[in-house]
Amino acid sequence: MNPNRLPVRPGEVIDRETSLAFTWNGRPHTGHRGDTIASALAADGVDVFARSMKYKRRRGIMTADHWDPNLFVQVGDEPNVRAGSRRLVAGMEVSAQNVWPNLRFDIGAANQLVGRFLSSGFYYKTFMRPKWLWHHLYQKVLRKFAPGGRIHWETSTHGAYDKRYAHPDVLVAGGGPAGMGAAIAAAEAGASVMLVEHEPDLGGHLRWGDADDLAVLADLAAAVESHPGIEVLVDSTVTGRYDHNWIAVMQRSHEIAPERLIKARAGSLVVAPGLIERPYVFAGNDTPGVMLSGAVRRLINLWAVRPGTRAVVLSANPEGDAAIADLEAAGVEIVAALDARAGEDIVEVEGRGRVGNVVLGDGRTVSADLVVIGTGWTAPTSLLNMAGDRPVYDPTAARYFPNQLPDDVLATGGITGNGTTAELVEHGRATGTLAANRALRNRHDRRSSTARARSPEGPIPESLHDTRASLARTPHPECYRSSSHGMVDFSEDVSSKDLVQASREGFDSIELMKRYTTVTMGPSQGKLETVNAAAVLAETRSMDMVDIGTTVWRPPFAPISLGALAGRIFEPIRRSALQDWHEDHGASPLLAGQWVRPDHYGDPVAEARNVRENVGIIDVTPLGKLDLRGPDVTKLLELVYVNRWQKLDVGRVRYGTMVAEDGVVSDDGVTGRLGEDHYLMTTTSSGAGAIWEMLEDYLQTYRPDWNVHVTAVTGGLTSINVAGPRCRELLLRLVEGVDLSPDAFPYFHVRRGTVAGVPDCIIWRIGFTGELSYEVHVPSGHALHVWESLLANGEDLGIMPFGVESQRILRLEKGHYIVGQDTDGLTKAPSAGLGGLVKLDKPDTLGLPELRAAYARTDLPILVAIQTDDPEVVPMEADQIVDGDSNRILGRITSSRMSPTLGRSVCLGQVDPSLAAAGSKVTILLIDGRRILGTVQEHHAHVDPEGVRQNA
Amino acid sequence: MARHGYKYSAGKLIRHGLTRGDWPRMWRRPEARSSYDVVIIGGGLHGLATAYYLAHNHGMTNIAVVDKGYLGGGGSGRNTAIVRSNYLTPEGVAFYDRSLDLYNSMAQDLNLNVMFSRRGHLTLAHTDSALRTMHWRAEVNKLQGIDSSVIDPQEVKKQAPSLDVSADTRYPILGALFHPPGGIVRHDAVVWGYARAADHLGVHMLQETEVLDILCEGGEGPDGKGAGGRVTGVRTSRGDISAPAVVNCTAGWASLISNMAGVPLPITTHPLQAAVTEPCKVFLPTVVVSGSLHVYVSQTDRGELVFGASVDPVGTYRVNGTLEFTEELAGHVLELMPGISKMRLLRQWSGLCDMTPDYSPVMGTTQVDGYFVDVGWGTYGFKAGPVAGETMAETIATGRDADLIAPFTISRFTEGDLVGEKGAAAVGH
Amino acid sequence: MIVVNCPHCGPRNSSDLRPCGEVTTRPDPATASLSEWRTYLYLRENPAGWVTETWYCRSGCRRYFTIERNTATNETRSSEAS
Amino acid sequence: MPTSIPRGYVRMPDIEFQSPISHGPISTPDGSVSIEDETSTTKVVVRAAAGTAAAADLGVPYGQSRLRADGTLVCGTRPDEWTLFAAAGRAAEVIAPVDTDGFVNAIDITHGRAMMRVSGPKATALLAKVCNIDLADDMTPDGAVFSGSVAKVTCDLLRADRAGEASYLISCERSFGSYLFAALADASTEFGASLPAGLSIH
Ligand SMILES: Cc1cc2nc3c(=O)[nH]c(=O)nc-3n(C[C@H](O)[C@H](O)[C@H](O)COP(=O)(O)OP(=O)(O)OC[C@H]3O[C@@H](n4cnc5c(N)ncnc54)[C@H](O)[C@@H]3O)c2cc1C
Ligand SMILES: NC(=O)c1ccc[n+]([C@@H]2O[C@H](COP(=O)([O-])OP(=O)(O)OC[C@H]3O[C@@H](n4cnc5c(N)ncnc54)[C@H](O)[C@@H]3O)[C@@H](O)[C@H]2O)c1
Ligand SMILES: Cc1cc2nc3c(=O)[nH]c(=O)nc-3n(C[C@H](O)[C@H](O)[C@H](O)COP(=O)(O)O)c2cc1C
Ligand SMILES: [Zn+2]
Repeated sequence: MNPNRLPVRPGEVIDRETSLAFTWNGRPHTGHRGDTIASALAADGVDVFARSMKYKRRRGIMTADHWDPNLFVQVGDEPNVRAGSRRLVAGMEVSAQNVWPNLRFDIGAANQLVGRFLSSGFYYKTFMRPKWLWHHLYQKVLRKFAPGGRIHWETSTHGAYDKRYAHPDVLVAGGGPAGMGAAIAAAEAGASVMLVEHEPDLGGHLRWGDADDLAVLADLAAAVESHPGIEVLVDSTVTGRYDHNWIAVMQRSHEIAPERLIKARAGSLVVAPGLIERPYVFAGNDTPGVMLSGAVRRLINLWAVRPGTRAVVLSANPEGDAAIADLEAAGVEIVAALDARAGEDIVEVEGRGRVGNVVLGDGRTVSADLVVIGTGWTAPTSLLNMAGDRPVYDPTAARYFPNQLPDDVLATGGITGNGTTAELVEHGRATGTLAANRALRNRHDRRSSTARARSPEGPIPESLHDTRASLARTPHPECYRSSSHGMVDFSEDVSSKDLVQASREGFDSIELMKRYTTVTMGPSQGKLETVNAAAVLAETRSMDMVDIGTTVWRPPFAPISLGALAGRIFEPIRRSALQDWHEDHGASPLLAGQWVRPDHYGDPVAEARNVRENVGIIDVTPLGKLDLRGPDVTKLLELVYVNRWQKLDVGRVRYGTMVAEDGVVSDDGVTGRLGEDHYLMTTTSSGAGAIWEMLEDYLQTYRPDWNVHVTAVTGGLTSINVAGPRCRELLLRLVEGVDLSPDAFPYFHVRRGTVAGVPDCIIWRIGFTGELSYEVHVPSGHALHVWESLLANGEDLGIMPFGVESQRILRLEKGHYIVGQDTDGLTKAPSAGLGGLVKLDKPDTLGLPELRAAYARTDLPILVAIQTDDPEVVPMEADQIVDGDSNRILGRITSSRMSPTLGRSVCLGQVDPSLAAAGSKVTILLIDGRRILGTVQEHHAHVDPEGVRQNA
Repeated sequence: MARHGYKYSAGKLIRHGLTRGDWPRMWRRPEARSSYDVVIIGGGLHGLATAYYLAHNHGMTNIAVVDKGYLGGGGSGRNTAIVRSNYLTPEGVAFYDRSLDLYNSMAQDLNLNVMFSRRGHLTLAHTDSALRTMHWRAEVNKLQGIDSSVIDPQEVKKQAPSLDVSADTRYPILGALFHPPGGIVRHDAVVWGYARAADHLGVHMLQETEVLDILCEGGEGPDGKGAGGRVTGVRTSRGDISAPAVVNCTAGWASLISNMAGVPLPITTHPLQAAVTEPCKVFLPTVVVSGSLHVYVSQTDRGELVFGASVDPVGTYRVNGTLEFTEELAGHVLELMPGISKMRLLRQWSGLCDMTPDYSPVMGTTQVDGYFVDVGWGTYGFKAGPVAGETMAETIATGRDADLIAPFTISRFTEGDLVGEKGAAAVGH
Repeated sequence: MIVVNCPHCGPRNSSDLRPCGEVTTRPDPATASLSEWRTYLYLRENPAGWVTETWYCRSGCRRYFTIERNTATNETRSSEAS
Repeated sequence: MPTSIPRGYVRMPDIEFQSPISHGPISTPDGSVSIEDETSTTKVVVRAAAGTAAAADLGVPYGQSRLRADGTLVCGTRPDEWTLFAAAGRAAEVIAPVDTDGFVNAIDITHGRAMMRVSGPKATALLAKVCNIDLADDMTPDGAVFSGSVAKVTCDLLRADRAGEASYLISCERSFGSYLFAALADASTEFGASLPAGLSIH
C-alpha cells in the first residue's frame, strides 16, 4: 500500500489505526484519518495532481497546504477543493479537474508548443478580424479554456448553512506560538478571547518542528484549552477585517454546516498569521517534485510521507536548513545542499511528470526527483491592509512589515519580525496584554454609553501605550529569481518573462501589470507571488522594491463558499391574522413586499361581480395604519398632506395625498379623526414603513415642539373591507352601538363599535371599490372570529370573500389610481389629476414650492381614464400611447382590465396634456404591433362617476 | 484608426512569437507641458475617451489627461462591465444605443480586442409591478428600434438554465426583460484601447499626478471661482498647468473637483461593490440581473462569476468593502441559483459611484466658462463611456452642448426637469 | 459594517440604523425661491472628510440624531465634539 | 376644548384570543433551550414626555425594567416610552392608573405585537445566531431592555431570567410573529430541537 509512508514520526497527525478508502480518478486508494487528500495520494506515490491553467503543464505538490496552487481537485460535486488541506473522508470521489480527456494526456498541453505566441494579453491583440468570427468562434473557444472544476448546479442545493454573531474583547487570528501567547495573556488580563486557527490544530509552525517545538506547543495548547476565557476555533479562518473591527471568521467542519460564518465585533484584533513561504523563480520551477521547504517538512513530520528519494535543496534560512535535517531523517538522499546565502543557485529543472535533472548555478547538472526551495517569505499582511495599513518592504529582511496600524489592530509573531520560540511567545504575550487593555477600555466606554448595560465599576483600564519590544528583523537575502525565467503565478500560469514584457509595453506599475498579465488574480491572490512579481517589476524598471508597492489585498483571506456567506436565508414574511384562513380556503398567495395576501379564491371576476351585486369581504390588513395622538396632529396632517385638515370634525374621515419635498406623489390614504386628539392614518401597504419614519423625522427634527405620538398599529388592527350593496344589511346583524343608517353614518365618516361581539372596532365608511362599503378594523386577536361571523351571517346575502385581483378590477372601474402604478418617479401632484385637492395657499406643506411650480406648468403629463374604441381589446399595462403612425411617445396605459360591470375594457393612462381633454382620441400601440384608438373619458371613474353607489 | 500607431494582428503575434522581440509600448510616460488646450481630470474611460475623440474627431491634440493614480484605477478598472441600451426613457435609449454602436466596432476602431461579448442581458421580474415596468421598457425600446422584449419563465430557463424558475420560491421568476445585444466587455481593454489610441494621436497621459485645485478668475466666489467666472488651469501635485478648458471626468470624486471650481453638484458618493468567485467551467451564458434582489451576475470567459449589487447605503469615499455586501449577495444569488452554493467567493472589491437624484449623468457646459463636467455616472457609466467621450468632445470643441446630452445638463436641477430613469436603474445594470 | 454611536442606545451596527445624509436646512417653503428650494433638494457638499449627518435609529430607539463622520476613514464622533 | 386622553380598548370580549403563532412550545430534549408563545400577555405602551408625572411614576430609565408590586413588568423600551407587560386580559387595569397629566398616552398594543420567550442555558447562544446585539452579562444583564433586529425583524427584547437561567422575552409586530417563531425554532435545531411538521422559515 502506501509506498511513501514513513515509520511513525513524533508529531504526526495521522491515525494509523484507521484506513479510509477513496478514489482518485476512479482508482481506489486508502489513507488515514488525519491525512489530507494530497498527503494520502503522495503516500501512495502520486506525483501529478493537476494541469496548469493556460499551458496545461503537469503540476504536483508545492506547498502542501491550503494555499497550494497545484492541488485543486474535484470532490464529488464540489469543484476547486484544496487537496493540500482538505482532510480525507472515507468514500471521497476525488478527481483531477479541468483536464481533457484526462490528467495523463491532456490535449490542451499542445498550448505549450505555441506558448511563445500566447504571451500576456495576446488575446487583446488578435481575434479582431473578421469581426463576426469573434462572436461565433473565437470567444466560444476561449470560454472552453476556462479553468476550474465543474459546478453541478442541476443537482446541488443550498444546504444547511448557518451563522452566528460574537463579541469577543480580543480576537486572535493565528494559533502559532505568538497567537497562543497573545490569547493566553489577553485572557489573563480579563478579556474574553476568540482564538482562530486556520489549520485543524493549534501550534502553527511548531507542529512540524523538533522535539523542543513540540514540547512548547503542548504546554501552550494546554494553557489555551484550559483557560475559560478563551474560545478556540480550529480549522477556521479569519477571512476579513472590516471597518470598526467587524471580523469575518469562517469555521469549517462544524457539525451543523460544512462552513459557518461567524461575525465578530472585536474590541481588539491581534493578527498573528506567521509567514507564507514563497516560491523561487527559475526554469521548470513548476515541475512536480519542486517543493518549498515547508511542504517537505509538513509531509514528513505531519503525515509521515517521504516526499522523494533524491533531493536538491536550495536554502536561504534556518527553516530551509531544518528541511535538510528532516529529509535526512526520512531517508532522503541529499544530492546537493545549496546555500543561497553563499550565492549558490539553481538554474533549471528538467523533467515532465517529475523532476529529473537539475542544472545548478555552478554549471553542474545533477539527477534528482525532489527539489526543495527555502528562499524566503511573503508576509500575509492581508488583514492589516484591510485595516488600512500599507505595509512597507524592508530590503534587509526581504519582506513586508506592518507600518501604521489603528489602535484596535495589533500584529505579532513572524509577521512583525524573527525570534526564538520563546521570543515569539513573549511578543505574543505582550501584544495580548496590550490588546486586552485596549479592548477592556473600549468595553468600559461601551458599557457607559449603552442604556441597557450595567454601569462599569472599578477603575478605567489604562496602559494603552505600546511598550512592546520589537522582534528582530533578521537579515535575509533577497532571493526571488535565478538567472533563468520561470513561473511567478502558478494559478494563472504567468511567468517572469510575461511580467517583463508587460512592463515594457507600458504596464509598468504593479496594478497595471496585474491587470494585463493577471498575476495575483488567481486563487492564490498574491499569497505566493506578490514579492516575486514586485521584484521582477523593480528589476525591469531599475527601481527599489520599496517604491513598487504591492497590489491591493482584499477579502476574503481564504475563499469562502457562497453557501456559508448566505447562511440561513432570512426573508421575513408578514401574515395577517386571517392568512391561514385564506390559504385553507383556496386563496392563491400573492407576495406583496413582505406580505403574503390572497390574490383570489379561484375566480377573481366572479368575486368582483359579487361585490357589485351582493356583498364581499376582503382582508386589507397590510394597509399601513398609524395611530396619531396629541394636540398637534392637525398641524402634522397639514404639513404632510397636500390638502386641508383643519376642519375635520371628530367622527369624520378624509382622503389625502402626500408628495415628497420634490413635489412627486409619494403616498395616499385616508385619515380619520377618532377623538379630539386622536386620529388613525392609513397609508399604502408598501409605503407604511417609510411614511412612519417620515412622520417621525419631521416631528423630531423639524417640529420638535409639536406634541404628537405616532404608534404603528398595522398588524394589531386587522382590516376587513365589507363592500357591496348588501353590506349594510350584513353589518346591521353584527354591529352593536353604532347607528348604521345612511344619515347617521354617512360616507367618509368613522365610528367605533362592537362587531360580532368584539368591542373597540373602528368602522369607517370608505372604499376603494366604489361600492357602498365599510372598512372594519378589528383588534387582531379577535379578527378571525369577526371574519367568520361575517361569512356566516352573510350567507343568505350571497357573501363571498374577494382577493386583491378583484379589488384591482373594482378600483379601476371606479377610477381610483394606485401610487407607484398609475404614478411614477416623476409624477407631480397635477399630473395625478389631484386638481383642487391641492392647497397651494397653505403656509407649509411638503414640496410646496415644487407644487406651485408644477401648477404653473402646462407641459406635464396628466392621468386620465381611457376607453378603447373596440370594447373587446384590453391593452396591456404599460402599452405606449403614440402619435398616430409615428414612433413619438405621448403617454402610456398605466392600468387596464376587462370590466365585468361594463363588459368592456377600461384603462387609466398618463397622456401628454394635448390629449387630456375628455373626448380626445389616443393611439395605443399594442404588444402585437397593432395601433388602436381609445377615447379619453370625462371622469377617472368608468363606473358610477357620481358616486351614487358608494354614497347609498 | 490612430495615425501613427503600431498595428496589432495575428501576423504580428506570430512574428513576435518567433523573434521574441519586444512589443512597442502602448503609451508613453511623457513629461508634462506647462500648458495645454484642454486638461481632462480623470484617466478613466470617460477622460480617455473624451481625449481620444477630441483628437480623432476634432483634431485637438494638445491635451493632457491627468490622473492621481494609474490609468483606469477608478470605476473604469473595477466595474462589472455590463453594457446594454434598454433604458426606460427615449432620451436614455438614444444615448446608450449610440454607445453600444461604438462598442460594437471598437475592437476594429481602436485596433485592440475589447472582447465585447454580446451574450444577451436578462432582467428578471419577481413581481407584477416589475413585469409591468419591463413591458414599459420593452415597448419604449421597440419604438426606438432596440431589440428588447419580455419573455416568460420557460424562455428564461432556456437562456440561463441554472436559474430556478419554479413558482414556489420566495422570489419567483415571473418573467424577464430580454435584451440580446447587451453583454459584457473586457473593461480594462477599453481603457487601454482609448489610452493607446489617444497616445498615438499625441495626447499626454500624466499618471500619478493629482489635481489639487482648479484655477479660475472672474467668478462670484472666492478666488474668482463660481458662476460667471472662467477657468485658467489646474494646480497639480507636480505643479501648475494652464489651460482654457478643464474637464471633470472624476466620477466618484466629482464633487471634490467641482467644488474646486465653485460649481456644487447634485451628487453624493457611494461605494458600489462587486465580487468574483473562483473559476469554474462555464455554465452561465447570459448576464442575469434581478432588481428586486439587488444582484446581478455574469460569468467571464475565464469562468469566474462576477457579481454586483446596488450601491451601499452609507455614503463614503472608503473602498474597503463590507461583509454584509457579500452576505446579501450570496443569499440573493442562491435564491436565484440554489445549485451553486459550493462555489467560493474569491475576492470582493469596491469602487466609488457619483450618484445623482435621478440616476442620470450631469454633462456639458457649466456656469463657469471653460469648466466642463462629465460626471454623475453612478453605477452605469461604463456602458456610456464611448458616447460620453464622443459627445463631450463635441461639446468642448464647439462650446455648445451636444444634442444627445441636452437632457443631461446641470440646468435640469434648476429647472426641475429630472430624467425618469430612477425606477428602472435602481440596480442599474 | 461600521459602528454608529446612538446617543440613546450606545454603539450599534450601522445596519440597525438608516443613514439620512448630510444635515441640510429646510428653507421656509412660504418664502423660499425655487432656486433656494432646489439647492436644498439637490446640491450636496459631499466632502471627503468630516461631515455632519443625520441617522435614524431604525431598529433601536427610533430617534433621529446627528453625528460627525469622516467619509475618508469612516471614523465617527459625536456632533457636539467640534 | 377639553383634552381627552384616549383609553384604548377597555373591554375584552369572551371571544378566544388568537395568537399568530400556531405551534406549541419548542424545546430541546436536554432542556438547553425552549421557545414559548406568550403573545396573549397584556402589553401597554405608555408614551410620556420627560417631566410628566407618568414618567416619574414608571420610574425606570430607558434600557431597564422593573417588576411592579402589582405584578406588572415595566420596561423602558425607548426614550420617553415604556412598555408594560401584565397577565392576559388586564389592559384596562394597566392603563387606568397611568397619570395622564401633561402629554401622555397609554395605548393597548396587546393585539399589535406577537411575543415569545426563549429560555435555557443555551438561550443566549441561540439568540446570538440571529441577533447582532452583545448579550454578555455586563452588556445585557438580567432586566436589560433593548430593541434590535432578530432574524431581520425589528423586535423589542427584555432579558428576564427565570430561576437563574437566561431567558428573553421577544416581541415583534404581530404579522411577523409566525415567521419569527419559525426562525427561532430553526435556530434551535443546532441545540437539538426537532421542528414540528409545517414549521419553516420560508
Ligand atoms: C463595482 C462597480 C461596478 C460597476 N458596474 C458597471 C457596469 O456593469 N456597467 C456600467 O455601465 N457601469 C458600471 N459601473 C460604473 C462605472 O464603472 C463608472 O460609472 C465609470 O467607470 C466611470 O468612468 P469615469 O471614467 O467617469 O471615472 P473613473 O474610471 O472612476 O475615473 C475617474 C478617475 O479620476 C481620477 N481622479 C479622481 N480625483 C482626481 C484628482 N484630484 N486628480 C487627478 N485624478 C483624479 C481617479 O484616479 C480615477 O482614475 C460600476 C462601478 C463600480 C464601482
Ligand atoms: N518553520 C517554518 O516552516 C516556519 C513557518 C512559518 C514561520 N516560521 C517562523 O516562525 C515565526 C512565526 O511564528 P508565528 O506564531 O508568528 O506564526 P506561525 O506560522 O507559527 O503560526 C501562524 C498560524 O496562523 C494561522 N493563520 C494564518 N492566517 C490565518 C487566518 N487568517 N486565520 C486563522 N489562522 C491563520 C496559520 O495557519 C498558522 O498556524 C516566524 O519568525 C517565522 O520565521 C517558521
Ligand atoms: C470584471 C472583473 C473581473 C475580475 N476578476 C478578477 C479575478 O478573476 N481575480 C481577481 O483577483 N480579481 C478580479 N477582479 C478584481 C480586481 O482584482 C480588483 O479587485 C479590482 O479591479 C479593484 O481594484 P483593487 O482591488 O485594486 O482596488 C475582477 C474585476 C473585474 C472588474
Ligand atoms: Zn438608538
